[in-house]
Amino acid sequence: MTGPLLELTGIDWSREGRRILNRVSLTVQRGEIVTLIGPNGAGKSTLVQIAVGLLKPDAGVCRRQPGLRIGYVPQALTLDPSLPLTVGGFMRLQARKLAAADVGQALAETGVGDLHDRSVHALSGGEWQRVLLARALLQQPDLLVLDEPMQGVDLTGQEELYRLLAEVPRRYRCGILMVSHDLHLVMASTDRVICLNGHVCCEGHPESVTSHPEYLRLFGWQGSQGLAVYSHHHDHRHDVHGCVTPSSAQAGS
Amino acid sequence: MTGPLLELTGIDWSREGRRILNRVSLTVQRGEIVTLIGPNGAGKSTLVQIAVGLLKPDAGVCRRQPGLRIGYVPQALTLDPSLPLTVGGFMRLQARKLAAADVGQALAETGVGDLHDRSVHALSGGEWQRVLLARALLQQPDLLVLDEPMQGVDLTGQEELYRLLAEVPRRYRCGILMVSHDLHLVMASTDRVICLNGHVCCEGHPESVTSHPEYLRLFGWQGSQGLAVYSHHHDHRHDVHGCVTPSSAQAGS
Amino acid sequence: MWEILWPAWAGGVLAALMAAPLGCLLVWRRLAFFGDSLAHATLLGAGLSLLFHIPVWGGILGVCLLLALLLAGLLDRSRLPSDALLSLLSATLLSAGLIAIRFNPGAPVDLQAWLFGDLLALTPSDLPLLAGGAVVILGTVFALWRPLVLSTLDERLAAVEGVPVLRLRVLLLLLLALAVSLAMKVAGSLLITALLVIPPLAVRPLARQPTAMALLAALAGVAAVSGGLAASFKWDTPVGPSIVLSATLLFLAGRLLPMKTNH
Amino acid sequence: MWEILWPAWAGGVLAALMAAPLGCLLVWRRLAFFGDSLAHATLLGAGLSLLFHIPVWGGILGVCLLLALLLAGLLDRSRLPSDALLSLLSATLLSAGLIAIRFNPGAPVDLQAWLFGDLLALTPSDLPLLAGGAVVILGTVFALWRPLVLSTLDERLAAVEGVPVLRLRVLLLLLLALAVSLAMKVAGSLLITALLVIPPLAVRPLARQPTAMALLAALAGVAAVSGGLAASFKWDTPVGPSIVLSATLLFLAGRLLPMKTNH
Amino acid sequence: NSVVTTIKPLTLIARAVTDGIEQPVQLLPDGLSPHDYSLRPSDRQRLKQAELVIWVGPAHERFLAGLIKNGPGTLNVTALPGLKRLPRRKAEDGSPLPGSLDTHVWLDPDNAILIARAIAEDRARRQPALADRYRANAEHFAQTLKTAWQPLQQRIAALPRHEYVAYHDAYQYLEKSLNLHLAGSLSSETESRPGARHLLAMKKRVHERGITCLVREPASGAGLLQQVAGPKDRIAVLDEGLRQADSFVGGLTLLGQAMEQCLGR
Ligand SMILES: Nc1ncnc2c1ncn2[C@@H]1O[C@H](COP(=O)(O)OP(=O)(O)OP(=O)(O)O)[C@@H](O)[C@H]1O
Ligand SMILES: Nc1ncnc2c1ncn2[C@@H]1O[C@H](COP(=O)(O)OP(=O)(O)OP(=O)(O)O)[C@@H](O)[C@H]1O
Ligand SMILES: [Mg+2]
Ligand SMILES: [Mg+2]
Ligand SMILES: [Zn+2]
Repeated sequence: MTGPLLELTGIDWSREGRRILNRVSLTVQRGEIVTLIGPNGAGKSTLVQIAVGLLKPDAGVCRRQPGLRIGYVPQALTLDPSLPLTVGGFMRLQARKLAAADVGQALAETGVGDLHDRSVHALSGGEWQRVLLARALLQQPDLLVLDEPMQGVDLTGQEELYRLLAEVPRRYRCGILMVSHDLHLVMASTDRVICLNGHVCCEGHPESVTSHPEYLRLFGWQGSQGLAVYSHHHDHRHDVHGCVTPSSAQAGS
Repeated sequence: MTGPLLELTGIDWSREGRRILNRVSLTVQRGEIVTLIGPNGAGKSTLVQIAVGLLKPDAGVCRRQPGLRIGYVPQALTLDPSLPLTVGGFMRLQARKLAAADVGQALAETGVGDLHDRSVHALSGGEWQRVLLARALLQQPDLLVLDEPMQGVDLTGQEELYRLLAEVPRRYRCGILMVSHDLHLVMASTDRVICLNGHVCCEGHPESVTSHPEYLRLFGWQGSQGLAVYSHHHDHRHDVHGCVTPSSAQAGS
Repeated sequence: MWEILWPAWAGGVLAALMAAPLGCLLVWRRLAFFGDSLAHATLLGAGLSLLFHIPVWGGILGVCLLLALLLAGLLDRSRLPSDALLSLLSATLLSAGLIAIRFNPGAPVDLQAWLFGDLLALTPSDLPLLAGGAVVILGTVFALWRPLVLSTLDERLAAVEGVPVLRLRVLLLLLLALAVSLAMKVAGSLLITALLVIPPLAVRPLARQPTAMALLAALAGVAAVSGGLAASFKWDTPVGPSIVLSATLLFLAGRLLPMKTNH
Repeated sequence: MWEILWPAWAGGVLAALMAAPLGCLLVWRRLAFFGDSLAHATLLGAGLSLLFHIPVWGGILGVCLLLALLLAGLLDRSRLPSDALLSLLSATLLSAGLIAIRFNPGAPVDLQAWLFGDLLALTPSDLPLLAGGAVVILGTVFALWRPLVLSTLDERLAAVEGVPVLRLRVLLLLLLALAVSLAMKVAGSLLITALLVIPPLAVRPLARQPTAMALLAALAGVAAVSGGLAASFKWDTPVGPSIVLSATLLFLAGRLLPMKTNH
Repeated sequence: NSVVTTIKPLTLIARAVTDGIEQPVQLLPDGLSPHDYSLRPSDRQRLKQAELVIWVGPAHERFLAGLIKNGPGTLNVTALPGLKRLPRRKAEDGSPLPGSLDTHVWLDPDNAILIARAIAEDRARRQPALADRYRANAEHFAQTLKTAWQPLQQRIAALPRHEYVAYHDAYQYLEKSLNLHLAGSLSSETESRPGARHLLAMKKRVHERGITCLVREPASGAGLLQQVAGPKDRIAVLDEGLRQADSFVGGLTLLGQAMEQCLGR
């Protein structure tokens, strides 16, 4: 229980003559959320795959706590359609024996409680991503490793799911290593941010800032001078699956 | 040249007893960008697949202008690793004969100009998405159909690419039908927004709003009361691939 | 009459039961031609057994296990398609067998016997061996069903979650080699390949879960064996091919029934 | 010596050239056992030709085309794995053939197509037919290479971009059926299958482009034919198996050379 | 290396004819079917250089059909004038299949002698100096075969029962020469396997007619014959390809003796 769950030290990884990771070090403690950010091709997914043991580093040490149970959501996962599988079946496809109630609750928490009996091959992109996340949570792992877990999830869902993730380390006494591009949503729930770009270029506790001016400064980093924003005067509310509850009958905009 | 590029009227589509699309109608004109938004499982990808002819509607009419050339970026595309392919080769894998300069330019425009000779199987998620977009643009189609084209693209990239997309209809005299969850970025570049949730629940021209208060109202739609924002006091700038230009040597946060 | 038919039926049923869960895993992993390749490799086994003066079945079992291990290794290393690797191994082992036989002439090797082995030749005394094999194979598959399915679904995901994917892959291929060489003797490679592949394909549209697919495949396999034997008796057609065709009819029936619900 | 060797070499080279681009498409589409299945189907062709009083080669060609069309249809409809569907068709057609000759016992048919036709039995007069076939096949493949590769990459993407994927799939399978039945006569079913599958696998690690892979596969195929013939002369081993083994050696060499650069 | 044969029985006959002069070379290794066969360069060379290629004919060795043209230098055994040729028979009722040919012609001693003489004549024409020795060898072969065969024929004629059942119907030349009667076969030569109904019918027939002799080839049929046989019936293994034999006469008489023992007291 003492010591970090995961400790990467001085990781190097090269392919085809290009150094993709350059002396990257990283630790994840129990109870904390560490988020990897960085531009496309920065080596985030590579680093994550080294962390979970799918790739071997060229140099450096990857130490996982002995007996560490990992829950993993890869950046992409395609299934062969010849294998029939329902969402519920997929959730149960793991070492631990599960109560039906747990499965239902995990699905409900990621907003896909009504998909239990649907085939995994017929899910929409966002639904599948939510199911993957639910399954990883259900395993009650010591370490959750999430590679862009919110890809294709709608905005409402992203916000709900980030809020859920923020509770997870305390609830299950686990650590989370996450990759994400959703800076504005990530920062609220993250304990430590590591900005990767081949090497670790900056790392630290995000300041807790709640009001919008700070948020704009983040956008300012991306040079979003010409950014125009759409105002959606919404006249109804959606829940994730389905019913629209119009407050005024006509379509507004 | 007259008439809409694409006209869907009263489209119904059901599977396993559930009605997934319910009398959806939609038109895309030359020169305009139509964006489909809506929660996960709303039927956006299904509608898009009907629009490009990959699925047959149960009822309703799908009319495409005769001889319409379509450039398509599906929501997910996995390649079999037994087929060797470089990015450049993938770009050229289309009906039209292409000049090398065009290929290079299209890649540069989506920020992946240096990937021309890399294998498509070794790309990162965001790099692959940018390549897909570049290829669709390179085809100079009459109609661009993009299903969540920015999935996994970093924030800087998203903004640049949305700005690029905004120019495309005028540049190539084409129409764009796009699915996206990035409301805040989409709205700036979109001519018409269709909010789908099984049926079309609202549709209209987005108001052009440039300043942040409007943006917050959009977030308000998602009930983002507790949303905290992280301030990233950045001490350096990144370009998409690589070099960090530090303005002060130390990692800031 | 019944004294000839019942051992054949019992043997066929045992083979079908053994084949059902293994066949599902085979189809999901795109190794449908594994049985076919094993049949090709038997020639080398027969040749080697002559060279080393061991019983023929020993040589054949040895080469079958060799094929399983080679395939497990190749699948791990190269990311080449499994069917192409299987085809490569199959051609290579058969060629090696043919060359071995040329340096080693004298023994009549009947490739056709392996291809068309005969269910009707089964006697009650053959059944215990088959039944024992079925119990071992089904028991192992049952005990490891979840990790087997998970690592079939995605080997990388399974590996991260602590499933010993490489060992499972080797085990699965060894079980398959055992099942096929056991069944090949009584049923012939054509029939056992068909029993492995066709029932899972036939029931795929009806199944929503892996376990359901394996159970339905077992049912379909038993139905195909029964139907084929009946047809063979009614129209006096060869037993093996009749069973294969009755399995194919089941496949076609499964295609025609549920018209719209894919997945 | 040379007058024996050169027609065999020329025939082998023609088969290898014809096989290279088709073989790449085959491997990419996971249809590696197509040649094998076709060989199984020839029995039915022979049986049917007797029934309908047409020449044997007509029946065989007919069944080969039938297999191609059935496979094209099944691949379109069901989303079942291609290798499993191939295995189903192969077992079914072989069984149908076995039953057909049961009702037709006068037929002087071979139960199994030849594994190795005989390259050494080739005479210069056989070459024009082979060469003609090679020209037709290579010409068609060359003309349609890009759409063929694109629809191999992803049929849905290709379809949206206006590529007639279904027609291309049928065409590819028909070309394959033509090439295999042409080459099967001179080279045997095992050799042509090996020439289709092994060279592409061998050169995969060296290739970065589809076209390069096809060209390298052609080179590897020619090298395998030449090496196999040379080995056959040196050690007096059977020609067909020697070519297969020399192709496998190329595959192993390709595995050992580039250790780290996957993809 | 001037005489090349394809399969063992022809090699044995040719060996008798060329005894003391030359050594015939056999192309197909024992035990390999023409399907699994692939020519070696030395085979090809031998075929090319051979003064005489002796083969059963295109019905049996189709792989040679394209390679050797009928004409001087080849001896197509099944095309020899005067040879006893029998059509294949249906497995169900033993009726002949029109237009077909059972290629196991060497199992008839008269045919074997005819083949030996044809080989001798062909060799004599090419090697006039040795013509007498070839002819003498052939006559000696004919004589020893007849001497070995006649007592066998008589012994078998004296047996009470002459009915046998075969797995493959491959022994009809032997059967005719020994005056036996085939009560039925499980499958004809080109069929792979019998149907269930036929198998049961055969079992019934064996039981009803009290047949005690069942015959099969070395490689196949053991299990199915066992099903048909009664507990006390004999199953004889008769290698129609004479693969273990050292001489033709020895090999053929061995087959005859095996048949005699099988038919039993
Ligand atoms: N096997 C490989 N061979 C060669 N290059 C590779 C290989 N795997 C990854 N790369 C390259 O390494 C870089 C890092 O890839 P990685 O997938 O880790 O990026 P990432 O940070 O996850 O990006 P994204 O945000 O787009 O997901 C990319 O430029 C990619 O092209
Ligand atoms: N073949 C099918 N059979 C049954 N249900 C299906 C099928 N295809 C899609 N669905 C269901 O239809 C609904 C709409 O799917 P679709 O992929 O169009 O959603 P989407 O709007 O694109 O969602 P996302 O934002 O997550 O991509 C989903 O609930 C999905 O599960
Ligand atoms: Mg990544
Ligand atoms: Mg979608
Ligand atoms: Zn930074």
